[in-house]
Amino acid sequence: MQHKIESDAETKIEVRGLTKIFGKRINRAKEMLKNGKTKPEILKATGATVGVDRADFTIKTGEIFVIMGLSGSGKSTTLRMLNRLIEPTAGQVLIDGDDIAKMDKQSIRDIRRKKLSMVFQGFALLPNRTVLQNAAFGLEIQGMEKNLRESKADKALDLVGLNGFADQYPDQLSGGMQQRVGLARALANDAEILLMDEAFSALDPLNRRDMQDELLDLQEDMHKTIVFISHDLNEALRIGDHIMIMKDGEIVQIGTPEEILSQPADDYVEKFIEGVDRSQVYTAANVMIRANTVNIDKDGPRLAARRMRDNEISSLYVVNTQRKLVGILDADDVRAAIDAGKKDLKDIVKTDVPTTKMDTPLADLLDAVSTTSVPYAVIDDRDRLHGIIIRGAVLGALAGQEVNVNV
Amino acid sequence: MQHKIESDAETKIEVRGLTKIFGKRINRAKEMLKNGKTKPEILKATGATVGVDRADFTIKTGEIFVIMGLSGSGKSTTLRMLNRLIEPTAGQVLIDGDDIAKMDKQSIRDIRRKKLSMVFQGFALLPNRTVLQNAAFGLEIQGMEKNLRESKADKALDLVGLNGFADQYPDQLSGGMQQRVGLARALANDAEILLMDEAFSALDPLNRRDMQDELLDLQEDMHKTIVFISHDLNEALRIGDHIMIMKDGEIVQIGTPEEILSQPADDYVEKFIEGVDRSQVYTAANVMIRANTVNIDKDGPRLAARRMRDNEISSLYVVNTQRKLVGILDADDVRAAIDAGKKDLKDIVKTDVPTTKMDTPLADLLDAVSTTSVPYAVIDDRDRLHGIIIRGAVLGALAGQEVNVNV
Amino acid sequence: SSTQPKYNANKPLGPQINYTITGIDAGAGIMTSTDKALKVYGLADKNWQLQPSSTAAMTSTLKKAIADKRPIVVTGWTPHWMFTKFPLKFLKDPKNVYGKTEQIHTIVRKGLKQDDPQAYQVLDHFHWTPKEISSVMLAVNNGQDPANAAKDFVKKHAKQVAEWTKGVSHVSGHPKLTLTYIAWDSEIASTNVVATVLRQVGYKVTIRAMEPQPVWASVATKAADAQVSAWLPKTAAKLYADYKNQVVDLGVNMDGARVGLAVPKYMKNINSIEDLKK
Amino acid sequence: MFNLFMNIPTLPLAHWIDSFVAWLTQFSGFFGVLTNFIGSIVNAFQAVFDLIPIWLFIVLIMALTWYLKRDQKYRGLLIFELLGLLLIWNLGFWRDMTQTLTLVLTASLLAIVIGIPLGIWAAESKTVSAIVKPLMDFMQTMPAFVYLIPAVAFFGIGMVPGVVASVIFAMPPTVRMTQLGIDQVPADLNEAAIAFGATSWQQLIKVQLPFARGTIMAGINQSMMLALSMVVIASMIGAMGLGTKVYFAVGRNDAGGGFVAGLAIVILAIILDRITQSLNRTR
Amino acid sequence: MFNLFMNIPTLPLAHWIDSFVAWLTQFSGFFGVLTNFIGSIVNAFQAVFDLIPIWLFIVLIMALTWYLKRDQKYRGLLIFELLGLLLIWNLGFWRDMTQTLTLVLTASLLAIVIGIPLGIWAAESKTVSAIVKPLMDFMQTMPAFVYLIPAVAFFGIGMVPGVVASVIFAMPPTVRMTQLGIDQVPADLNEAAIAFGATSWQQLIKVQLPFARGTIMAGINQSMMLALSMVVIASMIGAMGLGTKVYFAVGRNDAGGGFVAGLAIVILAIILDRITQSLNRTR
Ligand SMILES: Nc1ncnc2c1ncn2[C@@H]1O[C@H](COP(=O)(O)OP(=O)(O)OP(=O)(O)O)[C@@H](O)[C@H]1O
Ligand SMILES: Nc1ncnc2c1ncn2[C@@H]1O[C@H](COP(=O)(O)OP(=O)(O)OP(=O)(O)O)[C@@H](O)[C@H]1O
Ligand SMILES: [Mg+2]
Ligand SMILES: [Mg+2]
Repeated sequence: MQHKIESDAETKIEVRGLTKIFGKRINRAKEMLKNGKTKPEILKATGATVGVDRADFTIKTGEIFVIMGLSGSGKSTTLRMLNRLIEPTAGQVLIDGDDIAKMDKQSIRDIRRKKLSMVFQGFALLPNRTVLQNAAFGLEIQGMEKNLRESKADKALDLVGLNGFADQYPDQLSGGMQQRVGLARALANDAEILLMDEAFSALDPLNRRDMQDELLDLQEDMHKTIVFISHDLNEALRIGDHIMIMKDGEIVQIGTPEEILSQPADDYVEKFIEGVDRSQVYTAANVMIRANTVNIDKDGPRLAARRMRDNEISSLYVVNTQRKLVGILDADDVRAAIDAGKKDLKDIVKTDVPTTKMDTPLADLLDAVSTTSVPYAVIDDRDRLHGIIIRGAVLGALAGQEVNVNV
Repeated sequence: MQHKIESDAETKIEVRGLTKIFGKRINRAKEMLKNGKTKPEILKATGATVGVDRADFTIKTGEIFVIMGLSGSGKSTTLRMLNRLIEPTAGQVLIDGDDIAKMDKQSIRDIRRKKLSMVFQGFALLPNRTVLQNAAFGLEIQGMEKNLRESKADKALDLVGLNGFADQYPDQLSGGMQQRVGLARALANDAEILLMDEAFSALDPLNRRDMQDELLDLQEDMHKTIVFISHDLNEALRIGDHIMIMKDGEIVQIGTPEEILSQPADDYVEKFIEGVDRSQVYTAANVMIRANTVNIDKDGPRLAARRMRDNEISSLYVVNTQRKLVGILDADDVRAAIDAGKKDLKDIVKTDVPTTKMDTPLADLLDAVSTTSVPYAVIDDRDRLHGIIIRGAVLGALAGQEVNVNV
Repeated sequence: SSTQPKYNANKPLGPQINYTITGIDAGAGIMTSTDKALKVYGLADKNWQLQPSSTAAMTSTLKKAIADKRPIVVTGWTPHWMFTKFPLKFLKDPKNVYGKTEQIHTIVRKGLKQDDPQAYQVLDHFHWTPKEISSVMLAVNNGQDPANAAKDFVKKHAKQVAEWTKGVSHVSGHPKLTLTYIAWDSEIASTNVVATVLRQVGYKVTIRAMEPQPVWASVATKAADAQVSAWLPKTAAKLYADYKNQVVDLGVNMDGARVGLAVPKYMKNINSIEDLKK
Repeated sequence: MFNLFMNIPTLPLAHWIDSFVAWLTQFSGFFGVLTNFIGSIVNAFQAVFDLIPIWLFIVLIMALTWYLKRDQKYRGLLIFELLGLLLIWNLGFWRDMTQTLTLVLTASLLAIVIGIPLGIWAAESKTVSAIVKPLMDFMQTMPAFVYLIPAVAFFGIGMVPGVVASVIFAMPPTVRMTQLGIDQVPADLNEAAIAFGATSWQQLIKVQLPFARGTIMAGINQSMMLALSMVVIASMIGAMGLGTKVYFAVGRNDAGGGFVAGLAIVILAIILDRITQSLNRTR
Repeated sequence: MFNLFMNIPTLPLAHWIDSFVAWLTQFSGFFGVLTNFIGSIVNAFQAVFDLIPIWLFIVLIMALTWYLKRDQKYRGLLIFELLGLLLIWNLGFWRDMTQTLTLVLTASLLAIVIGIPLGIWAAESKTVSAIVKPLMDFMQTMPAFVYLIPAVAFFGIGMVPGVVASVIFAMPPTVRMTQLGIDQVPADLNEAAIAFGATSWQQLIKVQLPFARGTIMAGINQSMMLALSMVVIASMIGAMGLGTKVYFAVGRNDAGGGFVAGLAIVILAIILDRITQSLNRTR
């Protein structure tokens, strides 16, 4: 399968034809892959397991790139090839344009220290170190002086809500706490790229949301690039700039959350996103419909009346020449104005229109929309009217009907 | 905190005053607990960690009982005290009325073999056994003959979607696959009670949904009692008959999913359930509003007209004396019928009313509701009308407004 | 070590060898005697000391010293190959601490006379000379298998052997007999010769080499039937004292053994123990 | 206080021990049974080794090696075994080698049969561990020379006391490593066994021993090596074999001869080592 | 083919070895340096032990024990140490005990200093492992008697060759257990180290050695025990100490006396064992 490779100045990680086959008869397996055999067929024939099959993708600086897929589809393997914890069978990984496979020991070590931090699926904490020492591990490896690294590690522990546990040992902690130690260890490192393998899987909803916010902050403030494996669709949609979906070692689709949701590449992806909570993903812009408007600076009551009749509606939005929202017109008022022979709309415009911004998540709108019978007007930062929100469209979007994309 | 203990014939597990304190100065810690000190205070003063603090709850036969809470709040500890993997510091656990703390070795072993199966948070697979041998472990312990147990284990592996991997070793599997081996091991055992500690945490959405369905089937067909720790609210709400929420070792609330959603015990629970996707939890019954009806067997057009006027509505539902839904009346038709002097509603009833069942999840209704402007009628198995669904109420429910409970 | 200089006849010996006599197993009779000698000759007061080691370590040290023509004083005894292989001489012992000569006795277990009278008789008759034993020792030392060397000896000395077996009739049924011996080359020789003769008489003979203590203990506890390697009165004095009530002493099988302090012949000025003090 | 202590006369420990040994002789019946038991194991091994022709022995060893190492590299080891055993044959040490093998196998067998249960027991009970540890120290460091002489009174001379001494000296690593291996089993695996209702026995057999296998095998391997290291001392009370050859050569100050006999022991050691280690690697 | 083989004359291995040993003598300079090096360690230890008054020695040992075991039960061990050391004193073995201690500490020190790096190296490289394993087999099973005698030519008589022999015999457990311990480090911990950019050295120091600590300590402990088990043999080439006492008593056929001297060795062994084991338990 071919995926577009965007190559521009902002590219942080570029992956080309990355392949990993586990087991013994690797050459034979590679041959079979080329001939289009599937992973189970190859496993049966050679005993070799296809971990990742010729993956191509690009991750930009400062984005959160989420990898999803069935268990065993090659997510961890892909991630671990990014820092060469697993030696690829074939293909390239370029970080900032450098092919890490071609690096000597020293360079790859430097890259691992400064550019790449990792959170492990299985935590991988050192059992004979305290929580604090575990969190400071990456810094210690970098040779940072003890006081400094411990104060940094302490801050990282604060970040993940584990202050007070610094002197305990991993086996005295609950699963989720252990996971957060692993998280703190990665965060303390302050690397440019964070590789996170199901880093939040053992967290409760509250901690999870906090950690997600933390990631978003990191991305925004520090411009970190984050590669994140998750099984939680809502999480992926919430934090991901791009989402990559894998199946049996292959990439099935890469796209923005909206693209994935509204244009799933195939049945697999469609099934995959079935249970998703769309209210967390979609914004007002996604569900708004075109508003019928009149220009207060040019149009008069007669035009307004005709437009209402043509569109079989009883109200009309009023904008000015800059398309700024002015208010709303009532059919009765328009009729009265015409009867009174008025030429201007100004007197009859009602300005108490409920408005919302383009990027307000649907979840935040639900309450308002459910209690207000007037449609909400969707405006941008300069108060220009872009559309309106009606209940049917909201429900439709939540039900998975098509929505506006790239608005 | 006091929670109601329901004691009836159906009780499977009863827990009274269950307490666990980790560490050394346990008596001192117990003292402090009694004096109302908090977990962090006790940790600071004694170095002992309060795992679980006097928990009382009851689990009924055949229910799925979900435990949720912050990481470190004592969920795993509670679960592990149910099969005495952890020796309680104080309190009782009664299984089928027998206090397991008082049992001799032989009896507790029998109970563990026949009544209790467990899925571990950290998988706990035996590294030197194949996947099949791991899955057959529980049965082997019971002394089951090799062929039989392996065929059973094979079936369990099928169930979790791991056929084909029977001869691999755990370290050749991905995280999610390992978790499913642990799941298969527990399922193969065919015990009355399943103790599942974050058993689906490493699963992708598709496998996860399959496994949830599997659990629901088990519960329904085999009447298994399932105690399930989860961090996924949607999962908890989807499969849980009761949900228990813990915090710092204490139980904060126990209730049905609807109760938890609509009547959170405190701010903590409220925050906890903030991000939940209500469309998966709520059913038509939860969001329907009272329908204004007329009885086709008794009432005439005039009554219908007055009722419309009184309630400022333009349509009215028609039922018979058994409250069975017959159809809908239009205001215009009613007016016409009155004008025509008809005494009967039969001719003017429109019978093409969209209907839905009481227990249809909101998620399944969204699509229909968003495209049909007529409200849906909610009927039960005997076609009796219970209410109608309007868009505003749906949106309101999704937004977290109060809904009908126990309908 | 090897960095030490060669023997200098013009200087006092003591400083040259650090006032050390190289000994053998700490518990051996010769060691007890040497300890006594150090006192009797007043050497102990002049810082002389006895370094215990083992027979092998001592001979090894000796070999090395001789190869480098360095001075050395060792505890020596004969018959032993060290006296055939190396140019050694005993130091005179005017105060007779070591005794004039040693004799080698035959020791058998109690009850052997009743159980195996023929064997008892052979053992009782067994007697030879240092010259005879040397021929066997030399053969073994030159690489011949001890059993074969013994057979050769028996063949060549038929007359003497006939004396040992005088009046002894052939036994039937291959009764078992166990001889134990100390793995010194003299004892290897004598034990193999005796074993060969006993085999000719019809016994199924097992011989087992071991340390002196188990040799005595085995005969005392009847785990073995006999041994022909009891150096008395000095060398095995302690063992003899310990076990004499549990064994039967058949008397001397060889005369003319000797123990004492020995030095390489090139140490011309050292001829008596008294000379060490110079 | 210390001055006061200095005035206490030397304890007559040596005397007590002599009396104890004397007292022990009344149990000669028991020791006789033990001697016969060990003797029969020794005889069985030796009979088998005497029966098998040399070429067949070599072929069998190589076949066993191939079978155990079939998924690994084995060519080097096979060549080593072939050349090593042929060398032993060529040097005329074959019978001595089989005698030493008999001694070592018997001692190792006993060390394993006694040591593994003891190690398990020690891993499970703190009290047992508190007793077993100093006992092991005792067994390993009380010089064999000391008990070999009295042992003659109980076990006679020859192979049997050699086996007894070897077992005493060689057993501790098996005991210690078994205990260590079981102690190192991760808590969650033990919990899994318990949660599924395993008896202590099942937990041991199905979880702990398989997991600790590597460590236990290292212990057994050490025990075998120590048993081999005892052959010269065993020869001092009449156990036949390569040890006797060494003992003789050393007595003759024949470094080369001693080394050659020692080399035969080392070849045997390497073959035994490799075979036990490959037992370990098949999972 | 086998008949054909039988016609090959016995290889003159013994002769070759004798020539090799003779050839080695030209390096007497090197051996001299080694002898002086080991000798100075021995002298340093012995000087310290000779300097410390007995009561202070006992107090220091007990204080060390208390410090290492402060979070565990230690009373039993303290009492044992007190009584055991007083007994040794009472029996008149104090100086011998410190000499033996010197021998064992020097040998263990060298075994650790050489053995741990070797074990690490073997764990990291298959080639090294393939060489080290048979070498360890060689060192453990080539009878000390064989190389002790030629060793006299290089190291003289006394403590130094005793130390050399002890190191050779005692080192293998440290090497083997170090290798085993490092092999047993879970893959994910190694991966964590690599992922954070650890050098091989850091990975070793910060992850592998700490994790393998228990197993390595078991190896060191075994090495110490084996060094102690060598003291009698060491005394055969003139190393003084309790071994000499045993050797002397055995020579005099004094079972009781031998046992008493042996007991002093055992007491030392138990104290050393406990102290090294408690080094292990503090995390
Ligand atoms: N073996 C132990 N020793 C000491 N403290 C422990 C131990 N096990 C658990 N604890 C403590 O008990 C508390 C509850 O732990 P528990 O494992 O039950 O949490 P949990 O609710 O399962 O959390 P998670 O969701 O992260 O798995 C935590 O504070 C933890 O630190
Ligand atoms: N060390 C290994 N040896 C053999 N096969 C392996 C190994 N590691 C992974 N695999 C195989 O590679 C495939 C991909 O594994 P990977 O761990 O990348 O999956 P994943 O997508 O991360 O799954 P999960 O969501 O369950 O963690 C699986 O089929 C797995 O069996
Ligand atoms: Mg994974
Ligand atoms: Mg938990």
